[in-house]
Amino acid sequence: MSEERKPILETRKLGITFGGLVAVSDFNIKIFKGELVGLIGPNGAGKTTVFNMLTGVYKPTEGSVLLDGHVLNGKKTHQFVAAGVARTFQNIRLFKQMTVLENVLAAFTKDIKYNMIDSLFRTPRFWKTEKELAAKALDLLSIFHLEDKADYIAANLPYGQQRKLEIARALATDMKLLLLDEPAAGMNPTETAELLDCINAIRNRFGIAILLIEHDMSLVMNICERIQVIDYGVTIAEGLPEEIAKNPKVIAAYLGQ
Amino acid sequence: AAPAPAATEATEAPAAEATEAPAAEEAAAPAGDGITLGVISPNTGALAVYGAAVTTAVDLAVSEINAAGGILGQQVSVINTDDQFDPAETLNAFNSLVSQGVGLILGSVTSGCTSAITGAANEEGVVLLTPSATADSITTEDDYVFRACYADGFQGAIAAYYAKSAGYTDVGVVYCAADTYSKGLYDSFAAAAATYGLNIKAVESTASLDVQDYTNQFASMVSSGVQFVYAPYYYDVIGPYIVTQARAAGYTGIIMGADGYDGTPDYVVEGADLTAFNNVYWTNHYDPSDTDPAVQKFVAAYKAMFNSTPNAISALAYDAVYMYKAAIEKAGSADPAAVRDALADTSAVYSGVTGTFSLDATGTPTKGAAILSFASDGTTVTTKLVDVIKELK
Amino acid sequence: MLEIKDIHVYYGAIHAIKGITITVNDGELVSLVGANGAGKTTILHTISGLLRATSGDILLDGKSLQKVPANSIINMGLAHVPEGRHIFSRMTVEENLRMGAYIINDTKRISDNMEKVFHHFPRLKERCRQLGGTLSGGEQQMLATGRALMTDPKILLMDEPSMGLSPILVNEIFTIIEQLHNSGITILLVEQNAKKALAVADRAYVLETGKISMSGSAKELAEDDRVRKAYLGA
Amino acid sequence: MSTFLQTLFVGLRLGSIYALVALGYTMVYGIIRLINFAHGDFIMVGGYTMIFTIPVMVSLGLPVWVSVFLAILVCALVGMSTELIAYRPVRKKGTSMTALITAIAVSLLLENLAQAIPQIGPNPKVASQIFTAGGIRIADVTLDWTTMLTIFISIVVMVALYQFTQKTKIGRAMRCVSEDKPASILMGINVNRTIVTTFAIGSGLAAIAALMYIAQYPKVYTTMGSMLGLKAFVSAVLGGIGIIPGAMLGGFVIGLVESFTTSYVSSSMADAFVFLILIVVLIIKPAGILGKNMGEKV
Amino acid sequence: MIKSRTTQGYLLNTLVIAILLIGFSFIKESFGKAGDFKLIIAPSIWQCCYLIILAASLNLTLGFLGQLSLGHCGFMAIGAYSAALISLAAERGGVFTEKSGAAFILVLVGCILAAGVLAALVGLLVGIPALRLKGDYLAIITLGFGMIIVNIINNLPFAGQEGLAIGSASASLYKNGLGFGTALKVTYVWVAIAVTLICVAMMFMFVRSKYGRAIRAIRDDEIASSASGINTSFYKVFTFAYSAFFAGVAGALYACANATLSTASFAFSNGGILNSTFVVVMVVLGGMGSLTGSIVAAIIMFFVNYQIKNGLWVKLLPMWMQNIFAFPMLVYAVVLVIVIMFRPKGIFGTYELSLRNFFSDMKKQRQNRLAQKQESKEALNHE
Ligand SMILES: Nc1ncnc2c1ncn2[C@@H]1O[C@H](COP(=O)(O)OP(=O)(O)OP(=O)(O)O)[C@@H](O)[C@H]1O
Ligand SMILES: Nc1ncnc2c1ncn2[C@@H]1O[C@H](COP(=O)(O)OP(=O)(O)OP(=O)(O)O)[C@@H](O)[C@H]1O
Ligand SMILES: [Mg+2]
Ligand SMILES: [Mg+2]
Repeated sequence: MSEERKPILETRKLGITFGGLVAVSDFNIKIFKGELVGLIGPNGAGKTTVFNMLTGVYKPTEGSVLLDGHVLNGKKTHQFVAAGVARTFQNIRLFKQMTVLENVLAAFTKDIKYNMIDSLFRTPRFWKTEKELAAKALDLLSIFHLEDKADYIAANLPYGQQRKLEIARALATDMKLLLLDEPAAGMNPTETAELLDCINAIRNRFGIAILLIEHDMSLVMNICERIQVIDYGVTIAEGLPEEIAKNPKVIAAYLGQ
Repeated sequence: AAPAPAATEATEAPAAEATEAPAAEEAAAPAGDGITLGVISPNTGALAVYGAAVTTAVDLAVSEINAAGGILGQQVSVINTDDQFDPAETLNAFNSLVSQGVGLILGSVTSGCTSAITGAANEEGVVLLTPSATADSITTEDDYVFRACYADGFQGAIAAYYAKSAGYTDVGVVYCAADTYSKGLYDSFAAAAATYGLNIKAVESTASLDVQDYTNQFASMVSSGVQFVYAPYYYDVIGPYIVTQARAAGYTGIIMGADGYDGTPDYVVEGADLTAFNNVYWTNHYDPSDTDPAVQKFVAAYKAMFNSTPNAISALAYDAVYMYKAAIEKAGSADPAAVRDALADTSAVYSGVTGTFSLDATGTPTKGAAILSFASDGTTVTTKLVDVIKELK
Repeated sequence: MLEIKDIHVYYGAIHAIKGITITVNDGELVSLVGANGAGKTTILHTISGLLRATSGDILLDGKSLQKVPANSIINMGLAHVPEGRHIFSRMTVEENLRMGAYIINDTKRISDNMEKVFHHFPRLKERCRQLGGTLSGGEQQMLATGRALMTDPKILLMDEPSMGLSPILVNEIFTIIEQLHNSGITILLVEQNAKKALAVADRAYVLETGKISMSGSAKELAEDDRVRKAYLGA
Repeated sequence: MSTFLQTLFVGLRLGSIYALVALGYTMVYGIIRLINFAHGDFIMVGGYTMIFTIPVMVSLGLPVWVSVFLAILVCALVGMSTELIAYRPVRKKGTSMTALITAIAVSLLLENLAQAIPQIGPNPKVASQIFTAGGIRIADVTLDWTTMLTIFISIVVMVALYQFTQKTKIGRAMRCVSEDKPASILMGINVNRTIVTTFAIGSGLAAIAALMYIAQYPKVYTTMGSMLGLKAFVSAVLGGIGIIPGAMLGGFVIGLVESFTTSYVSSSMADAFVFLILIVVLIIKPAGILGKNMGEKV
Repeated sequence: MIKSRTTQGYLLNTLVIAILLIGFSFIKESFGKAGDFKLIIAPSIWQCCYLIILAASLNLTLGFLGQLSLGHCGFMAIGAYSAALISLAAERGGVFTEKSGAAFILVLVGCILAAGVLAALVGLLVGIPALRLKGDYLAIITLGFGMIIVNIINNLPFAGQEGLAIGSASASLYKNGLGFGTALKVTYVWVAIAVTLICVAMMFMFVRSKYGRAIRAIRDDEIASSASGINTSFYKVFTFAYSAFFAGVAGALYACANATLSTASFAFSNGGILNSTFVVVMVVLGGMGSLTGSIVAAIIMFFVNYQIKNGLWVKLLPMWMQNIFAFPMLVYAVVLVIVIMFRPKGIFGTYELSLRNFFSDMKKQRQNRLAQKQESKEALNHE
């Protein structure tokens, strides 16, 4: 029981300044297993910056990030990933010149046990690992109906599929917490609805926690269990979607009438 | 380690001869209607100047010889190859010449490139006569290698000898650490300085030949109080850079160099105060203003053909061709082995533009060096002969 | 005012636009709706000369744009607010606006136009000295639009102006689009937010993988079932 | 003390020249993000132009430095044609690396073409005295007029370039092109013409640098641009490439480091020290001394 | 399925290599004594071998990791000098007296390995700044390292210009060290070929494993790759060291093939084609990210260089062309510009030759060419 009560992600008084600019301050959040939490706020409020701190891309100037109770401060990005955080980017960042399959395979790197000797001599261990991973990668791709595009160069995929591939790649890191930064940006409502199904499917299948940044309220309000709103780096509201939608502060700063 | 190389040589030599016999015959076969001389020199790249000096002089000598009926009645032809001032390319050029059946090679110009092919020349039984590779070790190891110039050991020693006889005890050195020539001369100067009891008080160097500013180096000479600085560089550094900068840095003493200074008067800055060039001494293989008729004839012929004054490398290359001529005539054939034997004869006397000399047991000439100095009235720089040193005491 | 006649555009071997004909009349606000990768951006790029059609023609006020160098098209009264804003991030807001008026030499006219832009976007006036790169997403979008207005264009091409903006800013941007439209500027608008786009537009075209699949008045299309299903998420 | 002064002056002398050359590098790099390897060779072109035109100036009774104007013309032409013939076609099709290789090829071409021209050939040429010798003597050490003039000119050029890029229309167009080519086109900027202009100015600067270089170090040879260009490029990077004042600062730093290591550390290891300092500085400040480390906005 | 197809590939590769070797030894037997093989072909093989290893190894950092390194020959210099010095020391220590027999082969192998390892250690050092710097800044650092290495070697009392310990590098290397004469180059040509095959295989195995995938990911997007759990620092430094290892091995082969060492040969640029600049040229010419391309480009560069300077056919050309050919660098420069104009992504792009897929690849190539033609038409239109 106590397991359940322990949050997967917890931040304590997280904050960062760039030069003089306080981008985020006193950011506290707790996310539990299987939860889907929304992070919203005006442009430049510091949402992406929070993601960057949660993945070690930026070093917070104060506060701490705890994953499963372990403090991750000062760790490098790949160590965050090893600890179980994965993310997508606001501006899609794929390995553009690699194939779709390789994009996913590259994300397995940290879990591959074979070493230099194995790869030089192509030991059975090498073949076994490679074969298993290829199957695993194809399986992940199939969630997003990308399996028949496995040999495409990533840069040649249409935008929407690139977004999906990015999520598939994030899933390959075998994470406990998935951070999605505006996955629906540039999609029309119908495509957004499809994405919504996808996210739900992932949640059901992997049982992970998801933190989502999105400006598309149709998505956020539909899918998130809780929402946290920040403005100028400060949390101005948190609660259930219905509460947030009615919160005057949020309406004034973000939602409009 | 002396026995070891001997052993290798012993095992290699028969093998080399065995495989080379047919190649030598091939070379001899077309020799009936001519003698082919291979030339290896840096025709492009950083030292292309020397390549030009060699190829022009060889051109001149060969056309003279051919006009006079050739060697042993056969016309001489030349195959020029480019070593790009790179050891690996030198070897390629060498191999290409040998595969074309050339058995007599003149080259290369620099010690570094020449040393890349001395061993191969021996192994292939091809005569290698370098006009200007002065590093001491060039001729010591291989039987088929000879040269037309004296070695650095001698040239550096002459400078030290001169410093001593001019009454200096404290001396300084400025040299280029990245250049074989400069470094080699510094080493031999330093070695000789020890024997002559000179005290090298200051040593400064430059990291490459592309360095333009020598002020700090000479300022350091000034502060160490020396009045004699050995600066083994080339004419194109001495002329535009070193001498004027040294004087501007307040150094008034003697600057001494070696054959690299040859040609400096053409590389001084017009309009600058050229009195700086007084008190600059250098050693050379020959003096173009020498009144010796052989020298004057060569200088005149070269000028007529190429419209410029030949430098020492040209003179040496010119002499090298005539050394080949003498050796072939003595051997009675252009067969490499016979020519080698003729060149190895220490009693043969060659008289050329760079003096009258014979080769020592290693294949290096024992000849005197001219000590020259620059003289300037402030607007032009001329060269004058100070002394000719035949032998070191 | 703007006539696109049966153009075909390729990216290498990819046939991105397969024969499209679009007309935008004087003073009209026409909207282009389509899924990701349908070719909307490609069409706008082709109009402003960043890409060239392999066949077909584009006429602006009856004059063909096909042979006009890309950088001269702006002289004919056409301005383009590109997808992704493309502001000059190391220049200040003011410099960005000045660059918008690059083709104008008359300083009086430049300052008049700048006043006009500041009138539409008071926020930009406040941020005059700030570097473009440090603006928030919404401000950048305003800057990109303002910059395009610096030449008093007759026709404005806008590519996904609401992308990545917070709901409040989306509303703001659409209000501005309506204002511009009301002030008499002809607008060709590309939007993912089809609902809002159709709400402000006079007419609209629906684009599917490089072809026009439907066209008509914005109102009709907004009520069309197929459109609702495919683009309005209903 | 006098050693220190002497060393300082030598450092300034070298530095002022590196600075002038570095300005040209930075100018071109700032616009098209290309290390124009051929820039050093433009200096060679300028040098030879002056070598050949100085006698003409003398015979016309003009001061010798007047030939720099011809050199500027020639260099600008060479720079522009390099851009038109070699860089532009590649820039369209290839990656930044292919552009770099083209730059290397152009550099090779210029050096070897010069060597192949009989009037130039492999022999170095020596220029005649360009400015009067002498200078200010401080504590027995002379700071020559030429050095002072070079420092002065490099400052003037730097300020002029900076103002040019900030204040003039074409200068602003250059900055736009460097930031975002498609957006510049939409602004009505003729990108190609802007780049050609940049090359013309950058290469013209090479001629000025050549003048000051040969006034100080009067030897002209076909490969003179390679080491000089390299050091100047290093200067530009050290100062923060693309940043005009940075190029100048970097030039002086490199010159001073070179001079001081020669005097106080090791004359034969001066190059190693120059690069060592460079490495240390860049590790501490990855975008160069004046460069702002924007870091990638993720 | 993957496995059987790959086994197929290995069998095929081995078969083809075996056939080539048999054919080669046949050629060697029939021409071996007649001079040309000994004087031209064998030395050429040696030179091609070290150029191939050099270019392919730089491709690891430049093409696969995406980091421009302008000081690659510095590593080669380290390899060459350490191999030479170790061999001289071994000879002086009496480990071998003549260049044959097991003891010598052992020393030879030892020298090659040591050369690689030492270069790799320095590569490790160079890799560290690569963690903080990118693009042109990193290029400058690597260039600086190359310069420093050469500058230091120049000033080492035992390895400087005048060479190794006693006397000049020349004589001692040839007589007592690794330097192979013409006859020995033939005898040991198998060493060059075997070392090259092993090195190339090692590089192929590297790029076609998680390592290769990781570094290509880093090349494409460093932030995304660390966010995918790739330890970017480790892979970058490792690749630098791994690549330097092979450059060191190439240096050892260079020391074998030449009687003398001079630091000018390993500089940033010089009169020839062996310098840090030209290695970059080979990699880009062959195609960044294609080891096959680097190999082919290295061979082409060598061949063109050799033919222009030493080819007998040059003598048959009209005089004006011969005059141009007297300036080989001029010719390469022109060739280079032309090749890049027509194949801006290099001769091979990122294509790797695979014997197994050769025919299907050919078909694909043809299609690509068609597509490209269309593209270039397109590009013209954009003008
Ligand atoms: N590397 C950086 N250097 C300086 N300032 C930065 C950096 N990264 C972010 N900022 C600033 O921090 C603030 C927050 O930016 P952030 O990208 O987190 O906003 P956001 O909430 O994701 O906005 P949007 O919804 O537009 O994506 C902005 O003012 C931004 O300019
Ligand atoms: N530079 C390019 N090279 C190759 N193909 C491209 C390129 N740009 C776009 N495409 C392809 O052309 C088609 C149309 O792209 P375009 O960007 O015009 O779509 P869009 O309708 O604007 O989509 P979005 O909503 O994502 O902006 C897509 O299939 C895309 O993959
Ligand atoms: Mg964001
Ligand atoms: Mg678009």
